Amino acid sequence: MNAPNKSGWKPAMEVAEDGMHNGPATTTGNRALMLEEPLLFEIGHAETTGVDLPEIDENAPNRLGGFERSEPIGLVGLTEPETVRHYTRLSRQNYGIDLGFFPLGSCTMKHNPRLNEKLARLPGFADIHPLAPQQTVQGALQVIEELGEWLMKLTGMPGVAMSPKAGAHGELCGILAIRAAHVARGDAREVVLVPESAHGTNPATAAFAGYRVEDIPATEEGRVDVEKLKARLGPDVAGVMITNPNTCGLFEKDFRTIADAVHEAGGYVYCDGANFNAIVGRVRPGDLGVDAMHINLHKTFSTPHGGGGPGSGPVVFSEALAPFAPLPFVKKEPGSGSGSGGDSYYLVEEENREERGPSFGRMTAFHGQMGMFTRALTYMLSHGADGLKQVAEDAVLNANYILRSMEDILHAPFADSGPCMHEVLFGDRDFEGDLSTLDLAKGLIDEGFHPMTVYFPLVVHGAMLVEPTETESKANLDQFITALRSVVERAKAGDQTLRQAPYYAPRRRLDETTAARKPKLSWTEEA
Amino acid sequence: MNAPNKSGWKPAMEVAEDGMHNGPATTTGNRALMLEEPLLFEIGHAETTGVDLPEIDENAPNRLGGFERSEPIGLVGLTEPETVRHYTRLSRQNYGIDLGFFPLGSCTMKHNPRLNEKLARLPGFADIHPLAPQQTVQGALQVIEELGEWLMKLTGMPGVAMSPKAGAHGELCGILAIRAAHVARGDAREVVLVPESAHGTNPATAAFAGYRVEDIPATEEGRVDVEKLKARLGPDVAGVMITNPNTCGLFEKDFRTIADAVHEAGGYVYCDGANFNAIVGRVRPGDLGVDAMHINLHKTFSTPHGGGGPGSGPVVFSEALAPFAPLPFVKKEPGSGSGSGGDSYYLVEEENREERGPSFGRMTAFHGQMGMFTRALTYMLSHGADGLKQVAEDAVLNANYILRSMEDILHAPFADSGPCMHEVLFGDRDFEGDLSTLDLAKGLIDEGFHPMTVYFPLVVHGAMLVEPTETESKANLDQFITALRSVVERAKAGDQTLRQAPYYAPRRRLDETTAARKPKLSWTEEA
Amino acid sequence: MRYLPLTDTDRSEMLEKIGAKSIDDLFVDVPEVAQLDGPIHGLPMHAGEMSVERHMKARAAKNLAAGDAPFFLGAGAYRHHVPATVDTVIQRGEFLTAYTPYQPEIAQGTLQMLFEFQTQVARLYGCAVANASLYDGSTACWEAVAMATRVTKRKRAVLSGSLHPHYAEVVKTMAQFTGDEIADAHPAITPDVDLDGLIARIDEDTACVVVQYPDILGRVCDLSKVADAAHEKGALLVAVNTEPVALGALKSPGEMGADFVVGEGQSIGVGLQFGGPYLGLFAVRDPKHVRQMPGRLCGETVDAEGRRGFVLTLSTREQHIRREKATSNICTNSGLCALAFNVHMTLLGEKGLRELAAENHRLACRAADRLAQVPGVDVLNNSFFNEFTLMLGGKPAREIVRDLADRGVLGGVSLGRLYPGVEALEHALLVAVTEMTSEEDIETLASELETLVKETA
Amino acid sequence: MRYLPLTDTDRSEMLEKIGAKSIDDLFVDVPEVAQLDGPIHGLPMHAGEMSVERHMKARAAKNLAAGDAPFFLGAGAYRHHVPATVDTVIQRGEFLTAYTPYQPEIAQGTLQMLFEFQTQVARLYGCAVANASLYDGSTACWEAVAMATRVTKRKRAVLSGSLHPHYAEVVKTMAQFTGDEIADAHPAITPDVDLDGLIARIDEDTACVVVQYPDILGRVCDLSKVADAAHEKGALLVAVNTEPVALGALKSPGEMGADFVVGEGQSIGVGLQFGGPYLGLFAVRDPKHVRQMPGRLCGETVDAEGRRGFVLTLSTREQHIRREKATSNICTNSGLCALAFNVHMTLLGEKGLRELAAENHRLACRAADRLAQVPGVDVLNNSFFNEFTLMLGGKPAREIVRDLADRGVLGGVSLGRLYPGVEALEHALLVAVTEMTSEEDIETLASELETLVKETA
Ligand SMILES: Cc1ncc(COP(=O)(O)O)c(C=O)c1O
Ligand SMILES: Cc1ncc(COP(=O)(O)O)c(C=O)c1O
Repeated sequence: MNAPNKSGWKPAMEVAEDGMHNGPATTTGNRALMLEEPLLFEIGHAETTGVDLPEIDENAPNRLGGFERSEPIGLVGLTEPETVRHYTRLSRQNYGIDLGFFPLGSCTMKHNPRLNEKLARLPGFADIHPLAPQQTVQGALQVIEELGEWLMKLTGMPGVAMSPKAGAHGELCGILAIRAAHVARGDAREVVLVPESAHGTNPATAAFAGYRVEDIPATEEGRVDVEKLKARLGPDVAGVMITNPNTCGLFEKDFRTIADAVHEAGGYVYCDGANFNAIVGRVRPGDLGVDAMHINLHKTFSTPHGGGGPGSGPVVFSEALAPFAPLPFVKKEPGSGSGSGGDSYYLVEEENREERGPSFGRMTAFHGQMGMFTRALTYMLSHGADGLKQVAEDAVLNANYILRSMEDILHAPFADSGPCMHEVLFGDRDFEGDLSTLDLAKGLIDEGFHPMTVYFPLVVHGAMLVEPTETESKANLDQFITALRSVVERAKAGDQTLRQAPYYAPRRRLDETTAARKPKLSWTEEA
Repeated sequence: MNAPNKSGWKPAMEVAEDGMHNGPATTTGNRALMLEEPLLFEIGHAETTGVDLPEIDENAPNRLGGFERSEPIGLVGLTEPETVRHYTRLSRQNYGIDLGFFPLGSCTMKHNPRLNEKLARLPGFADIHPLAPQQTVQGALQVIEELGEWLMKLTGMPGVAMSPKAGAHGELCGILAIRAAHVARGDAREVVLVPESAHGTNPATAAFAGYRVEDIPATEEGRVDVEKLKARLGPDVAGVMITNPNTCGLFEKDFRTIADAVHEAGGYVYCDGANFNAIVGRVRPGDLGVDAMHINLHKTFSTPHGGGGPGSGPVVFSEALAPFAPLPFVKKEPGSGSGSGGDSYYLVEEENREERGPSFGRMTAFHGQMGMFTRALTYMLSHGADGLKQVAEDAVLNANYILRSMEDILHAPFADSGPCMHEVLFGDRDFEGDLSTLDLAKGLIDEGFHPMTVYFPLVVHGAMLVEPTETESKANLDQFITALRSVVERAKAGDQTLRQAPYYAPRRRLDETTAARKPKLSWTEEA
Repeated sequence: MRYLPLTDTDRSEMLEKIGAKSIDDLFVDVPEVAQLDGPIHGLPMHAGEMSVERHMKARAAKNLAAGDAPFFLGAGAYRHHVPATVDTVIQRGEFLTAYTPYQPEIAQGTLQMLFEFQTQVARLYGCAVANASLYDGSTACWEAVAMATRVTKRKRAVLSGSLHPHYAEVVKTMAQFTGDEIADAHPAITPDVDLDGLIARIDEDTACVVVQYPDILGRVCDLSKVADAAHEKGALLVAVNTEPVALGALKSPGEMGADFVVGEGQSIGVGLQFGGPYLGLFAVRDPKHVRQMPGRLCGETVDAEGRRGFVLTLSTREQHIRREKATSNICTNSGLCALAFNVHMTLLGEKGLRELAAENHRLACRAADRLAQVPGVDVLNNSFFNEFTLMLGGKPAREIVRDLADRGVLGGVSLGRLYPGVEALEHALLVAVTEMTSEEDIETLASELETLVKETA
Repeated sequence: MRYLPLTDTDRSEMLEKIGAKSIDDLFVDVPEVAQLDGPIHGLPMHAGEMSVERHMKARAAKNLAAGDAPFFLGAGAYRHHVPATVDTVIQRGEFLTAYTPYQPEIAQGTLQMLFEFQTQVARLYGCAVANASLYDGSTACWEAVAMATRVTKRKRAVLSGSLHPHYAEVVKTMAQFTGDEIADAHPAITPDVDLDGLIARIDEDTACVVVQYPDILGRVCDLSKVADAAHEKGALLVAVNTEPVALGALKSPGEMGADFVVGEGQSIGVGLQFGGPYLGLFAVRDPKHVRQMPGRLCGETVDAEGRRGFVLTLSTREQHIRREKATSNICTNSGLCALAFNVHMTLLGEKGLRELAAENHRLACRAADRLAQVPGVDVLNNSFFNEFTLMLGGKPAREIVRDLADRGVLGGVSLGRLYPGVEALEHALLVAVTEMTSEEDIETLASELETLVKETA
């Protein structure tokens, strides 16, 4: 491992005699470029606005049916200069991928290419109406169709539903298709099996679709216990929901075996594809017996997370489930073949019932996350089949590099289960006293890193799930490893300053208990 | 004056017993969101790139005349993720208007509207070639012509040159026109008179154009000494360069008298229009006897400063000087009058000599700063004649508010010279011991403000020139006044911690002496 | 490759550290059957920016952008002017590339924005609390129905006939699986909403009534009547709004007694985007319902130094804590769209939103008057905000819309497309008018309609 | 008004604090003659975003954007693909809305960027030190001539005949006023640059020789010959480059002995923009000349804690310190364009720039071969990088360019436009080809040229 600074770069902080870094208080609470910002409602006014619109003609007649507003709404406005400053300051209180390493396991915080942002904003994509006559949106329908083709080829599966709005919505789509398929053959079932290590959306989704959820136990090495799973299969089991690679960062070696057993028992196999980025371009889930899998375009295909969304969760289907896919979907009408003007595209919606087949219906008002489709397709075209394979390989390489650079001092419960995939799981077993994963996470914040995912999955004590992604340089990884090792050492030595971390963030630790006990969820003028 | 925080907002910093704010050292040198970043050359590689271009075919024949490169250039590349992070981190070490109050006197750091940025990027403006056949760029020529019309109407002057690239280039344009006019009447002169308080570009420009520069003395009250100026006029004096409003923030009451005297003596009057923002829409320099004046579009008309440029410095001319304006310029050919298709536009360049008249020639390769023209015209259209007047009034109001809120504790040498215009000048006369303007400036940095212009103009000891602009809210001004008062009090009390400020910026005070003594102006690999 | 920082030297150094001979060693756990022998067939190889840009631009060029034609489409998605500042803000890397704010100390930007957003939505809707967004209006509508069944422990939802048909479809899709009973209907082609008919359908088993305001035909109705009727039967009123700008001119649903107010926020800041991403808004009038709400909530608290700060809170409602007992399975929501809404609404403010609403209504009235003059065209509505229903003579409206498009006019949404096969609705055309609509646009639509209706009458 | 935060209440509170009755009290120093009685006449009143956008878009729509036509213009401004990242970075408010970094503690972003930029330019040019930018290539050229006269204390500058004529005009404009003597000429229409003729014009009074590389006709010449000849007479060689991409394939001017290397940087990151803002590059081979350089310089230093940092340095050369004795009057430069250059060059790196240059040259060779096949069209150049000169039969090239434009082809720059009235150059057309040029573009130009030349031959 190289030292992260082999050059003239000298970032080290000078430290006072007490080991602390000092500065005087300011009247504003600001610290140079770290600026405090009040709430909008504390600086805005009802009569202030950042737009110039015609004044209201109070005498104009209206046709509002007698329901015109009489009370103020309670909004306030800012002029444009104040608005830009308000949000610029707020933004500077955030960490993002653009700032630094963001190894949030399961979340795939990879670089968001700027070309994707640019192309998604072309008026031909951004400024078209979902119900525009289809002859005026052929290019948009073509993008949906092309992206669907890519997803089917990359997964080796014959069907795709494009409308789900995010991963959890995709899960719902897959589970509803399973349910519809069972219902169609007159064999409604009640139970869906889900591993303990699964993401919370899996059991929540199954329950929302009306299923009873039962746990699948795991083996010592962090994988599904195949024998126990097989033993549980039966006529009441509609299917399984398995994440592969799983949330411990391991490939489920026996996935094919499991799938065969589930199929044999009349069930279907749902694969949570949130971790598809570990294998994209190298392994096709269709070859493993999957019946339905959602793909988070906002993870594997790098559409930005945007501080919580939006995402996009298309679902690929096996032959068995494809007919039940939700409305609407795009179909291609091959053209006369005479050049580019050839093909045309149309939507299968409620109106063309014949083509709809046994579709279970509509999941959302329109056709899905077009803004994410354009970004994801741009990303795929940029990488190509070769680049996507390299994406998976580099992601896995980076995670293993971290695993092997840390395992000597940080508890890595599955270090002996073989290579990890795109993420690696650690635990806080060896920390001193009451120091825990939380303290380590906050210590990393001071070091300039976003912490890893903590306390998930639930199968390891003080879980720390580190997902570096492929868009990190070795120098970044090395710097992270150095910093992480130093914080781990502090945690193992019982360094109590860690309990107070972070010191340098816009806020010190926040009181979450009070927040939940006396929820204040909306601003009100102080008395 | 309201307290800046009347609300629930609680930004105050908690302070340790020694009055200092503390935190432990980090291994990375980072402090949470304040991230260190190495130089490009320390993290890039010659073989790394952030673009995907075809590989070079080494065997392809070339027609480079035998001068193909044999040595490496010495560049390094970064992939896109590294690039975005590199520059995002660097950007976060900068202060900008978007972050907070930036009262840099004479520089007019007003809000840069985002509509201007958007429209300047329309391909019809951004993606056209300066030598494109003129029938294909009629809209661009129209914008130049329209903007010129606005400038002439706003200044009340009959001629305009659009090509100057910034203020200093505009000054040169004006001075060259003066010289050309004198030469044309066979009366070349040698001296240009410039007040001591002038911006450095004024004397530098006059000298560059071959003139000898002589100082104009100022009165006690901070204005040009009219009598002394009149006394100096004579057949060797080509003209005067006067800034109005001047750099002490005062309106030159006697400008008209001066102009008349200069004209009488056969000279011309150049007005440095950098401070036009104080009077735009309210006062027309043409009414004051100006012969030439540059207008910084990057000040008055809010095109962004961009960390040092680009700017744009069109020059308006009186009848006397207009014929000498530089090439190229745009002319309008009124159309048949039948609707929009009517007017057409063309460039007067070297080729149409007849129309060129006594123009003194070309100052730059092409037609000026088109990218700034689109922004400035957008700005003017947004404000309109009424809005621009309000701009001037609010700018002047804000400056006077600061003057009257500070004069009780901070030396304001011209407080009795009448109202100030858009900026207000203070001095460090009353600071304790060796504390000076520099220390106050650095103390303001910790408070989250960009300092004012310091040590300019040269006429006041430890000058502090504060220009708030019209795009600040009263709440911002109040917060600034509170903070400034507190720092002034510290300076007057001799608070030695100010000597060490800033504490919280990305860097503590930098050693400028060593930088100049042993200049290191380019990166080299350390031995 | 431009997005992959590892060099080949890095890769071999790292493999060595790991103790692997080649990258294949790290994929040993993939069974033989699923091992591929190279890049997947049938897909292109990597490409530079220029060529990808050409590919995508060719597709964009095949679409008729709303800005390039007289444009009158609505029906749940509206074209409004979005100030340039909105896009500048949402492109700040610190907002764009952040995750859900699970580490609040370095996510105060997102959190404070969400708190402001929640406050704006709650006030606009006349409610106590709004959440931090859902996917879109239609899924918000379904979440509201689901929540109503949880709160009332009843299983029957009564949908107004003039609820957006796609919203109704989404609710019905879910109900197929959850066993809830959905009573719905088609809209009646009447100048006013038939409230009595709706009220008559509420019974003691009804969990909620779902009413759109303004409704799919653009009509405005007296929600308080429905609220009273519902409450009388122990049912809840779910009000659905697909055009938030309308609430700058109309009484809020909360004010009129709706219990849950949900809707689409796309009009403010988000844009058309062919239907997504959009912004699901969800609010409750009574704070007692907060703990049954779906989705994330941001709340105020203090840090260890006593300074105000914000956190995600009440997460025991959510899937990542509560798993199969969660109030919803939603995880990723519409965060960045919420930011766009928040920024746009901040620019508008009370004054701007009211002016915007007035301008929309003014132009819509103008358009309605002008179109009513076209022979063979009638305006159905007694009341409307910025969208109304035309009854057209001649061919079915669906075909007229296509003919208009051939003439370069995006003339509206036909009810034939929304309610395929319902003959009574075949000749109805929904026309939306916003501040973006010019007088010329209205004139063009009027004259083109005149030609088309005459031709086929 | 949307950009003005003061409310009327604020205004009256502030006037009160100031002790003024009305705003007019603050303008008392303006003499009567210049007091206006209201907003200036003949100008429109304020307008909202939408209407301003319509106004400006109408103008933009009247221009034929380079991306919408086969495009072959060069002559000092080249169309290259700018990666999307560049614009994202330069739109960061902290870069866009910063001032010249006079407070280095809170301007390290701009300063470090400038240090990197200076290093990139110096290396590209084969020089020791580059400055932080000037306005554009033409003013950089003039500054180099001015600096050469300062350094050598001689007053005569010899301009190569094939220096960009607009650059030569700028130098001559200034010389009118400074009394410097400028020797210039027109380009000779020959396959190679006439170096002997140029060298013959250098004498003992010559301060500098100015040579463009590649020259205005696209030809590449042996700068080292000129350097030797100039140095022998005690003169300096100023090399001018208008296409930095060329230096990815060609030896650098510094390597070939140029003393000052100046040029236009627009090709990297900046775009066409109808001629501005552009990016003047300025570098010196020998560090001893640093203190005579115009413009800002960024240098490395340390802060009070010993950490590396950057500052503007050697400012005693500059107008704000040295006033009439400054090395130039420049203040505002092209900072943001320097950032765009810096970012684009960082994305390219050594590998990318060389590939980009190779691709430009490959396509230019292809185009030259294809166009040479057109009857009545000859390629003049023996050597070129991405731009070459065609000799056309038929009408003057100036007219052919206009005819091509009427047919939707932006076919090149005629020498007739650049050298009006010089008959020998009337039939010459400059054609530039970059990585943006497609094979179809070349084919279109060839066939349109064929038609036009034939028609008028
Ligand atoms: C393993 C796993 N499954 C499902 C999801 C849910 O995806 P989404 O957040 O897009 O709904 C996530 C994302 O957090 C995940 O990590
Ligand atoms: C008073 C004054 N004059 C002239 C200038 C020079 O303008 P520019 O920097 O655009 O060359 C400035 C700007 O700094 C100035 O403040």
